[in-house]
Amino acid sequence: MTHLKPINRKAHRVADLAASGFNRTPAADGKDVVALQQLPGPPHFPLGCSLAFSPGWEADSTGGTAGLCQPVERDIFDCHLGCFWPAHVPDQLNHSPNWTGSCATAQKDWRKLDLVFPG
Amino acid sequence: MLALRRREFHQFQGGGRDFLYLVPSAAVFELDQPGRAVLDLLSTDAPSEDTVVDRLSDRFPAPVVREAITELLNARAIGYEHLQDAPGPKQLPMMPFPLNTIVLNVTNQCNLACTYCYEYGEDKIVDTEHGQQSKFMSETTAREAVDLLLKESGRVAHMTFFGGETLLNFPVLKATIAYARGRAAEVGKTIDFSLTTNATLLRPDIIEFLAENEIGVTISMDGPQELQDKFRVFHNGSGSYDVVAPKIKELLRRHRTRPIGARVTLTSETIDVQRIYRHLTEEFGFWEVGFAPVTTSPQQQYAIGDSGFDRMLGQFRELGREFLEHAVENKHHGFSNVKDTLEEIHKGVSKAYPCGAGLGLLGVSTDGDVAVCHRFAGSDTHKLGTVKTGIDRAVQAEFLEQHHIADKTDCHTCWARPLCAGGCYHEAHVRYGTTRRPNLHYCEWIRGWTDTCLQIYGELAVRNPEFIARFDRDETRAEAVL
Amino acid sequence: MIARGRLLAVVFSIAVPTLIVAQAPPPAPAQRPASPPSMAVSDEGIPVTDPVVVRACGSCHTRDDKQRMTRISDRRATPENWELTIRRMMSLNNVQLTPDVARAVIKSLSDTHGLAPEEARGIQFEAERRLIDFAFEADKDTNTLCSRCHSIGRVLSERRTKDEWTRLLAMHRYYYPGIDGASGGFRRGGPPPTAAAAGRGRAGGDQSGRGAEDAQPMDKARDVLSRSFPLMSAEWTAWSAAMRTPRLAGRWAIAGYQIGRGPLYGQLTIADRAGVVDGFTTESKFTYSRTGETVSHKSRAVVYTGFQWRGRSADTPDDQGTWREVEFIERNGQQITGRWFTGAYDETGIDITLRRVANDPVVSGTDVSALKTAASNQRVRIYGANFPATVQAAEIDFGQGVKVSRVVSASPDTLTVDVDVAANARLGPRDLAFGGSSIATPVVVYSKIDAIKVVPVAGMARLGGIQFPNRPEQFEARGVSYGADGKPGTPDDLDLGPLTARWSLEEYAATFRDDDIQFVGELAQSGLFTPNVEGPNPKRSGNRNNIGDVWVVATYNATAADGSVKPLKGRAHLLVTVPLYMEWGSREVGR
Amino acid sequence: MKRTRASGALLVAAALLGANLLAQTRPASEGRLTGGNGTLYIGGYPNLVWIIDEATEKVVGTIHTKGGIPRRLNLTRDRKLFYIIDATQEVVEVVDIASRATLDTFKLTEGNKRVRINSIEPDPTNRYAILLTRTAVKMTDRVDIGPSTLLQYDLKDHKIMRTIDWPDGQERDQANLMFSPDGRLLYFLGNEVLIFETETFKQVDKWDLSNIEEGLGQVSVSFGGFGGLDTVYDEPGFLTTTLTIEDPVQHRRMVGVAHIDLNKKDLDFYTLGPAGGVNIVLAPDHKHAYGLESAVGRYEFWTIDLDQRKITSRAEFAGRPRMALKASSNGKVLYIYQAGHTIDLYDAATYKYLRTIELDGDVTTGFFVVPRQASATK
Repeated sequence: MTHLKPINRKAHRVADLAASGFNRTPAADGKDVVALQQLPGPPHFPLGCSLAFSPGWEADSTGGTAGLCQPVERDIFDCHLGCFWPAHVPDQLNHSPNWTGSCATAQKDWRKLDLVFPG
Repeated sequence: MLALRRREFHQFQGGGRDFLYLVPSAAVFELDQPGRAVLDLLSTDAPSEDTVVDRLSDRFPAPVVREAITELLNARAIGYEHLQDAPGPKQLPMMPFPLNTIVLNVTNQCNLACTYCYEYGEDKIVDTEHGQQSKFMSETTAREAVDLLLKESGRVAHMTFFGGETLLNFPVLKATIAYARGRAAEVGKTIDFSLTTNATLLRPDIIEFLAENEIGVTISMDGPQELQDKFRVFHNGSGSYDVVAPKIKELLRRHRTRPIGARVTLTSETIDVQRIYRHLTEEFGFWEVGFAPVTTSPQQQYAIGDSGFDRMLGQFRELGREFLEHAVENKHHGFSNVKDTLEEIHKGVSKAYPCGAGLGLLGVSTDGDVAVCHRFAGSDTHKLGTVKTGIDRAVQAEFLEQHHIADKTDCHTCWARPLCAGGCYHEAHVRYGTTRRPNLHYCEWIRGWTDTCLQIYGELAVRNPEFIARFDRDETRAEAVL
Repeated sequence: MIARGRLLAVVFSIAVPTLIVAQAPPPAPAQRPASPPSMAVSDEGIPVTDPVVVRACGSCHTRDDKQRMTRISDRRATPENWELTIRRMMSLNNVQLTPDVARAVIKSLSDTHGLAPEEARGIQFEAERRLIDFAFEADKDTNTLCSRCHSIGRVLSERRTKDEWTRLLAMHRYYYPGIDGASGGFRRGGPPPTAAAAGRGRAGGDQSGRGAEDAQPMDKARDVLSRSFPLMSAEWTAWSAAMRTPRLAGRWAIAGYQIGRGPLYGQLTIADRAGVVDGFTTESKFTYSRTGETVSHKSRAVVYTGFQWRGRSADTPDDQGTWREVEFIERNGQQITGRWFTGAYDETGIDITLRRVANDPVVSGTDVSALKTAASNQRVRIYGANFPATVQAAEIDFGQGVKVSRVVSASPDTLTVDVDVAANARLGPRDLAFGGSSIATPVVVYSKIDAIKVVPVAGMARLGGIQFPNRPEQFEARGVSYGADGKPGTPDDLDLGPLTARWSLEEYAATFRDDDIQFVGELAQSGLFTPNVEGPNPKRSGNRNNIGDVWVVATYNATAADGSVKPLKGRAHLLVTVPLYMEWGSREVGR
Repeated sequence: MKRTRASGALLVAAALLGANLLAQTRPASEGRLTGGNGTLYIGGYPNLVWIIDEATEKVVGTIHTKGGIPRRLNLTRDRKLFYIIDATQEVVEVVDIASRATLDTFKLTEGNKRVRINSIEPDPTNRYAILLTRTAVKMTDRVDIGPSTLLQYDLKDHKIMRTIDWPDGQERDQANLMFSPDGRLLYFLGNEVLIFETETFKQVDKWDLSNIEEGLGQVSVSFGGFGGLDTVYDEPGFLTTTLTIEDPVQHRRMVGVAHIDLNKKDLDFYTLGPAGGVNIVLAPDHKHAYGLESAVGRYEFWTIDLDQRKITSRAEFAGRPRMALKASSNGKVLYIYQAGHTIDLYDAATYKYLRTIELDGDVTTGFFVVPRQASATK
């Protein structure tokens, strides 16, 4: 449209309709197009799973385990020191300052870590 | 050759350019010289395409004129004489139509006695003083209204508190908001609140509550002291200005979380739009001011006669121009009548009904009767059910069927019908005794005002298109919430 | 296998050394320097009147003239949440309380500062430790922010004033400084999206008058929570007035369901428990209808807030309480629903419904859950209580098209009958009525098994067995009929209840080189998945743990009408993941 | 603290002990590809920083930190000192690398007021330091979290000299700070580089990087990858780092390399390709850059020729989640570290795995590769 310049939104729709030669059945303003693309829903996480993903604790951002630390003992310290997973790993600041007292290298001596009961 | 004839549109100028407002599609196009020339030719007779081409051959080359004609045909601005476009089918809204807003008359009592009040004056629909209506809405009824709203609404719902004087029943209002928030959270919906008040009962703790809970507030007020005190008086006749002025200023100072608007009722003796607007925005600091002519039967002495409408329209045009100058420099201006109409123009709204009453908006009386809107709350003739038993969908469908624009033949020739669609049901009821008649007494005024807004819209499209684009952003944000 | 007992042994070792008689006010801890007096309570705070609580908490939480204590009066919460707070006071704020005093404080605060039944009903799954898919729909951002570390159920079990919500967030940021940054996401790192926007927003000059879009995530969450879950609510005002010790003593009929083992029915008697406020003891016997195995069970319980039953099994006097009971007592005192559960991660559970038994008959349920059309003499056992000695077939009513042809045997708690179902009987769930008592949809009338499905559709198991306990996952195959319209996924589809199927694992190929199936663990033909041990596995590339995600596939051979056998398959996703190194479960509630 | 500290004298003994660690030592055969003759520094549990000789890949010494588990290492420009922040973010320790001795320790926490130091930036003369702090006060029944504040701290007298106001009043949780070589200017690095004089810390200038060129679109410069700004290879006053642009026409996001002269406030840059999950590090010669792309289940090494400005090779390798990349001082070896107690070595040309340096404690800080000649001349 060169002589009639659409200004408001209805004019734009009229112009689009005209441009497409009026053959398109009036889509309910594009809703049918959206419906066709099935937007992938977010992956499912069992309750109690935390959702921060760099990577996650129970599951990675895709809902699986391929993105988790390999093995998790490799990164125990970032969770323990940085309080990255305060509900999953005893944190060094409050609950158990010497949780890893006898475990300098988690991958080797993880057996010395203990289950902690806060409080 | 096939004769060309004009279809329905309204031509206007803005910012030195020509525009077309097409009816009933409500599309706004800017017209260039060739297009304008073709339309001018068709204004008097019905020439064929070739005649038009060679009549304009001195001004424009043939291909340009042909192209202009095809574009005008596509936009339905012009059409072939023998191919009359059939009027659009009478499409009724799909049922059950989601409820968007519910207006609760939390009381039908008022501590003021405004002379022109439609709830108490001779034109009242429901006799609340001696009638068997309960004076205050109970908390249970209010809760049932919340449950009805959340049951029937989409993801976002709005609840407005009205009266009489809303704040006379503040305890129920407060409890209802808390309850509504909890219930909305449970069903995963969002709900927001607003209320209208005459500001006489504003107290610091109420203002604190309104700010804390982000409640939208509209103040009914008529302007400077002598205009306010002319009609908005207490039962003993004394003016309300001195009482409300300090309270409104305190409200505007303290309540920052939602924009606060004033609603001015214009009567035959108070038509001074400029001064009222100046007073309310500069003296008080209202964010927006909306004006509405008084709803009344013709024989009241405060009713605006024909000469009054002309004066009002002139003043509206002046304030409209001031709005335009502000909008061009992206500065805020509080004349809400223009802003609302501009938004509807920009969206290309083509209404089958004048407003949301009985459709997405319902009113609830103090006893829990659901009515078409808050002005009909409590009247049996316009009852659509009760909050307890829910909306009677059959009665609603019948109401919508009878009030559709397709049945208002007087409007079928008016170019402003996409935006007006016959005007307010209550005003038609007060004036003609039935809600089904269009408000023929203010057609000239509506067309004059719509034309003014279209001109403002056109000029803005030329001088500051960014201002108009803002309506798209609000729209997407609104849609995102929906 | 780490026995559950070991966990509790650890508990006592922690609790015992703190055995200082609570009567004497705890000596003002030396190292607490003078600090500004704590701010006043909000004007809508709930007073604390119980002297035990005042004495236990009064040294830090000051009381005003209206008996309201700072922080405590501005909060309502479930018993489990109060326990978490009190345990934090003991572990991090060096408060010394004996276990008995701690339990008394939890009981008292849960009664005077608890949740009303309407508020608690929607989030019972939190206390019942169910693994379900739940999200706080009202605000996605708040849901994401809070469930980064713990379940959103814990947040929805709180009611606080706006200031109190703010102080809760401050507590998080004090104990976990990393929470502002990447690990918690409480605050956005750099300046807001555009510094200019912030400047404009701050000056309030912009059109919308609200610079809310660039508010910090934690502030947005606080606003949502303080508006959705304020301190006071009409429900609590009403309930706190009506609340009283429920009169539960007497006989109850048990109807329960345990995934993998099917329905169970029996009888239970509740008796008042001497010397314990709102205390009860139970004695019960129930039978798994599929196997006939009978279990007797004793438990001790306390009822909080007048409707929250919390019990622990007490089969022998010094029983460690391996089974826990979390139940919701309906207001009419005639029905109690909830979950009994055990296991290191509370994974093994029975969904329990108790109905009060007077002297007329009470129907609890049936052993089969599906009746086929055009089939006669289908054996059905009906369980309940007070069944009369002689029963006429006509007295048992399954609705139209289903006729009890013969009463095989009748005993006070079981009726065995044969049922004929007409060819044209309407498909769908049917109620069962007998002797003035009825039960909703115990059975479903179906024409044929169209498919099978596996529940839970998203299972989770945790490695364990060496240093940390493991979390097995029990799966179950259930029949599905597509109902009258014969089309899957329509509202008239019917769940035909459990059926025995062959079980197998399949690799869920999240990446091209997935090898999870060799390491995650074994799936028994009972549908019980037992995960592998935890720790780095040298035999796996990169020393990885035995984690992985796999399909759990059930195959069932359905015999079609013409006798031909058609294998039906259904599958579910199973995430086998790492253990938890912290056990936050409740240990004091219900003792 | 957790364990009694050994006095300084014992440090040397501990260093010797550390020498015979379980490093996979192989006779230094001449054919073996090594990373060059620089020195590697990395901090770990329970309270030490390992010093590894790049040629022999053996730990040649350890620095025992007094302040507790090291969490952030901050190498001074002259490569002589480490400013170490401990795991509780409350204790700062200044360590002389050559003598491996602790020169100074300080903290601002007192009584129930904890002051958490998120980052520290010493001025070139080590007279004072800028601290990014946040206070957390524990009161009787509640806690109070203070705003994020910038402090100028006198390192000699251990006292706070002043609080620096945030530019345009906008409180930030992180701040990338850098002093000019002469210490007279302090740069606030970000899409808008704000320049402050260091007498009264008033803003004297601003350089808006976000639209440095018409048609280029929105630019965002990334300062500081893992373990803070890797300024080891840049001459003072200069910065080589990566940037991402979103062009206004096609709205595509592209990653590029920028060489910034803060003094003259000029930046020259070139784009490499579409922006994505690629973590790019520069080789010491500034002629090459190496990339590490990690997606779930797919890990790739990239080699980028900066002169021709194109990716010369890209190949998948058997990686793992949570990896960080550093190039060796001679650019021939790629170090993969972070999370765990290992530093894996890969051949930069063929991406083939070579070997692993094993440490006797898990890594808790960033990783510094310091070439020999740079540290020798100072």
